[in-house]
Amino acid sequence: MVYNFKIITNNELVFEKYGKEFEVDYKPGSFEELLLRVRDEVHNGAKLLTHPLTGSIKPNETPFKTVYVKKGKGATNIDYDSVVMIENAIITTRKFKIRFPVMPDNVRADFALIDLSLMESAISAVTQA
Amino acid sequence: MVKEIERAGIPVVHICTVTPISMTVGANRIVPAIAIPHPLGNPALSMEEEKVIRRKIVETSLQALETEVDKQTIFEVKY
Amino acid sequence: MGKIKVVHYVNQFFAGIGGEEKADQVAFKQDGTMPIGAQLEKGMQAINPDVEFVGTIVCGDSYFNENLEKAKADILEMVKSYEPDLFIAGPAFNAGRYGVACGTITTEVQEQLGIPVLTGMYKENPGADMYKTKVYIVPTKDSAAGARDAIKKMAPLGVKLATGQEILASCIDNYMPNGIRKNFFETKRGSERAVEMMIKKLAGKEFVTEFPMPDFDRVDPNPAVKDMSKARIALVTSGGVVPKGNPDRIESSSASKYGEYSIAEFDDLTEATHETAHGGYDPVYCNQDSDRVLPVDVLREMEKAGRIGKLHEYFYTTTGNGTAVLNSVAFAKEFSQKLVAAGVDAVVLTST
Amino acid sequence: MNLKLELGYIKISDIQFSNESKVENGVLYVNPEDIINLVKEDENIASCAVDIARPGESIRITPVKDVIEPRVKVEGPGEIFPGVIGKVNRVGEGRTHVLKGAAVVTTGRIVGFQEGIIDMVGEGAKYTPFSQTLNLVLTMEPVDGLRPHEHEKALRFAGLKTAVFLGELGRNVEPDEIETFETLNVKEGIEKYPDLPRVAYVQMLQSQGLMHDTYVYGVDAKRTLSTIIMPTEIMDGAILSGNCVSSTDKNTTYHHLNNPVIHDLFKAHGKTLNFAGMIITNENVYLADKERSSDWASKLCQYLGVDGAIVSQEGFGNPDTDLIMNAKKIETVGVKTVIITDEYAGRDGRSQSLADADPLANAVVTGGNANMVIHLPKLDKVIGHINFVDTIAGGFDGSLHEDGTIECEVQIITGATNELGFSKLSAR
Repeated sequence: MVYNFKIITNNELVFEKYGKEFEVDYKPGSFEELLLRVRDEVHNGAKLLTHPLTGSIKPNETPFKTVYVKKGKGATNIDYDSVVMIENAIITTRKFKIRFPVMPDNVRADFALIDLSLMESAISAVTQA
Repeated sequence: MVKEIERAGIPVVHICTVTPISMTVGANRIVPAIAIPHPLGNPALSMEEEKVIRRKIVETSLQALETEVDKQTIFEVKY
Repeated sequence: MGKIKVVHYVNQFFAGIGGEEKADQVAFKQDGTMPIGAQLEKGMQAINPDVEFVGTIVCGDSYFNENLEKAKADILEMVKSYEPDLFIAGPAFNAGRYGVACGTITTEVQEQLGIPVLTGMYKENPGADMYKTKVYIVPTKDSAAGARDAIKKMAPLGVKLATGQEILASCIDNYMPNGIRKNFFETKRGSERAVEMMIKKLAGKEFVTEFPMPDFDRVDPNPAVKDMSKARIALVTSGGVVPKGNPDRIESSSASKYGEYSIAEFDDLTEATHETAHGGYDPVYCNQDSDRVLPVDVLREMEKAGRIGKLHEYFYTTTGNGTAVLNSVAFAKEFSQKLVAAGVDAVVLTST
Repeated sequence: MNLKLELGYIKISDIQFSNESKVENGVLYVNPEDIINLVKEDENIASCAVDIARPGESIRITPVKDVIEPRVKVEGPGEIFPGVIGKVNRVGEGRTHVLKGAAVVTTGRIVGFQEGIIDMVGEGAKYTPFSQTLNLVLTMEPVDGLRPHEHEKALRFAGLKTAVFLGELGRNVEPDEIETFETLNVKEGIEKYPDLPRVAYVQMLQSQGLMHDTYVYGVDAKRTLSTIIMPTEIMDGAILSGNCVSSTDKNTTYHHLNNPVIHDLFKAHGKTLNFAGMIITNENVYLADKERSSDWASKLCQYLGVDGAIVSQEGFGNPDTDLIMNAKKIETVGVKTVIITDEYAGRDGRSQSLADADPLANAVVTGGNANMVIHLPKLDKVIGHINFVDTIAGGFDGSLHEDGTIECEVQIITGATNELGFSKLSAR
């Protein structure tokens, strides 16, 4: 089935789980780099489907973030709320000092799992839209 | 930013893609742009055609600066 | 602990020289205090007897605003001569030019001499919005009738500043909220305060929100440009156009700084000369031709054709698009002064 | 229908280990074996240690998963924590006994990183309500191979079962004090207080997924539409926490049971306002859910015809959007709002506090800046997970100095900037 949304993530678990079924734009990188990728999509007309700051774990704590966006129809029609939301999310992310520059693998794995589970809770809603 | 320039006593026209943002940040003279990555141009067109559009947007912006306004006003560009 | 030396700045009116007709009074210094200064001194001595107002600087409001650089330099010297522990200006109540002078000179003394400073004025005074995020400003009533109230609030904060004590939240140490959030313990828990605030709001009574939303207030539009063919037009952008290589490393979103670059010798921005600080594939269009964000090519042609008087030599650039973009407010305040000083008549602001 | 609930407070002055679990003359005696056997009925839990932490003792508890207050229903239908521990049944009427001053604290390091510190003494004690309670602390280790979901569930149930067990000890004890709460139906309310302003409480429940969930009568809040609930049902545990992150502004089950907005609205009820009712709404990940839930909450405010609504949120970042949506939409239907939040204004207090804003949200109560830096003293005893203590010890961002003191942000203290307005910390 072809869906009208795509998943932007820096979380390999999300790519492994959803990569075959949905369009997953996966690239490793920091939390903020991921938000900047989402911003570029929004500037090109994409509409946010999930909030860029999901989860109460802070942007400087978890290295992983996944965002669902509805594919855009080009840069000439922009979704206002998405532009404001992603820019505010970047501002908010910038407030925090990166807390765990060195992170043991087991901690990284747990963060990846939490990010995946946050997104699982939205997958049924997104596929119905 | 636009409010601070206005507050300093300098009339300012805000060429902005997402006009609701412009309204929220308090611009008084607003000219809609084409798109966020290229507000005053359209790469799909030739250089010359782009310049024609850009000149129209800038001309509308100058007219906005030459027009008295008492509240937030959007100056549509006639392409 | 030796004497705590304070220097006090007042305008011609509070020096008893005269009103508007004496507003051109040149700045001078004089040992001892003026009447308002004596009251302030007494108020501070009640808290710390070592306080002594060693000198007063008097300057007319017109002289100050019309000879800004000279007045600032002269007054700095006068302040330095006393080597004070604290510099107080005002209170200015609702006198606009006096308030702006108080804000300007206290900021100057704080930044140039590193001496703690304090002033006071009515919240609607133009000087308040301009300087409340730079120096401590005690909110006063709108006229000199509120002198006692002003002194009651300025004295304790003055002593704290002069003796280097920690300054607490704005509602405890009585200064205008300056955007720096400070924690403290209330006497009542949050839910109780919420119920009290709700009852006041429902009864239409005045209440004080504990967190003011970023200001969404309006600013009145300036009058239109009369003669565009003689006007100096400046370009400003939040689209992040920068010289090739982004020399000042302006960040790709909600930048923490702004750039000031010359376009004097440019008739057209090209792939070789300019780019955008924005990251991602987003910049492809602007990197190819930055005129798509900053219309230098068209405005230069209009300058040559006489449609506009002059395209200002410098443009100002940063990145960011959120509604509550704090940094860019500070940038704009700063570079707007430069635009005013350069005689710019209007600004074209492009944003992505 | 008359929803009257009496809370019988049994004042607990001390907790002591003994060979018989009972409540006598204000002392809660606990036989640790009772607790360990109860907890280990769940085979997923490999080991359980029981400790006591009293206010003023040089003890640090970390990482804190949840805090629960022991309660028991002695009159009226249903049991505490309906749909989870108790059977599904309507609660909120009759009488409930509370072991006031006692709390069950569960520690559990479900994921590699987890905050949540309770210091019983020193600088940290100022920032958590649980430095003032007599805490029975459970330190549990799961069996190997348990996935985080299962580990979180095991710890949640262990804490709730222990609190119910202790509550049971107070069933036949005469309370020291009784407080009565009555929720009138809409018609009775208007008739009884015709000229008092009618105020509703809109509570937003954290509901985003693993480690972020809240349960209403056992139902995961993210699968619900905004709805009406009786304030007295909350006092019997209708809402409980599965939320283990963002310790500073998450609501523990203790916070839910003692929801301060409900208590302070009841205190003003019949005097300065008519506490007309309570609405619960969620904070989901999916943006369309946010629009739907805030539309629904504002529609209920409009339908109840209330004059004002106090809105509280839970968590960081994402919920700011829901909070502003709720405030904006409720104000737009003509109902005046006061919102309760906390702030992340950076260590220097200069950053933008919330991730969203709207001019209509002009009445805000704040629980303070969660980024503020504080210094925790070295304490004699640490109850919790050694490997987690190492991470703190090892200077994960909570940088540990040689003298054993810790420099950290107040956000790692349980309940520091709680967004129900439970504490007195604020900011300006």
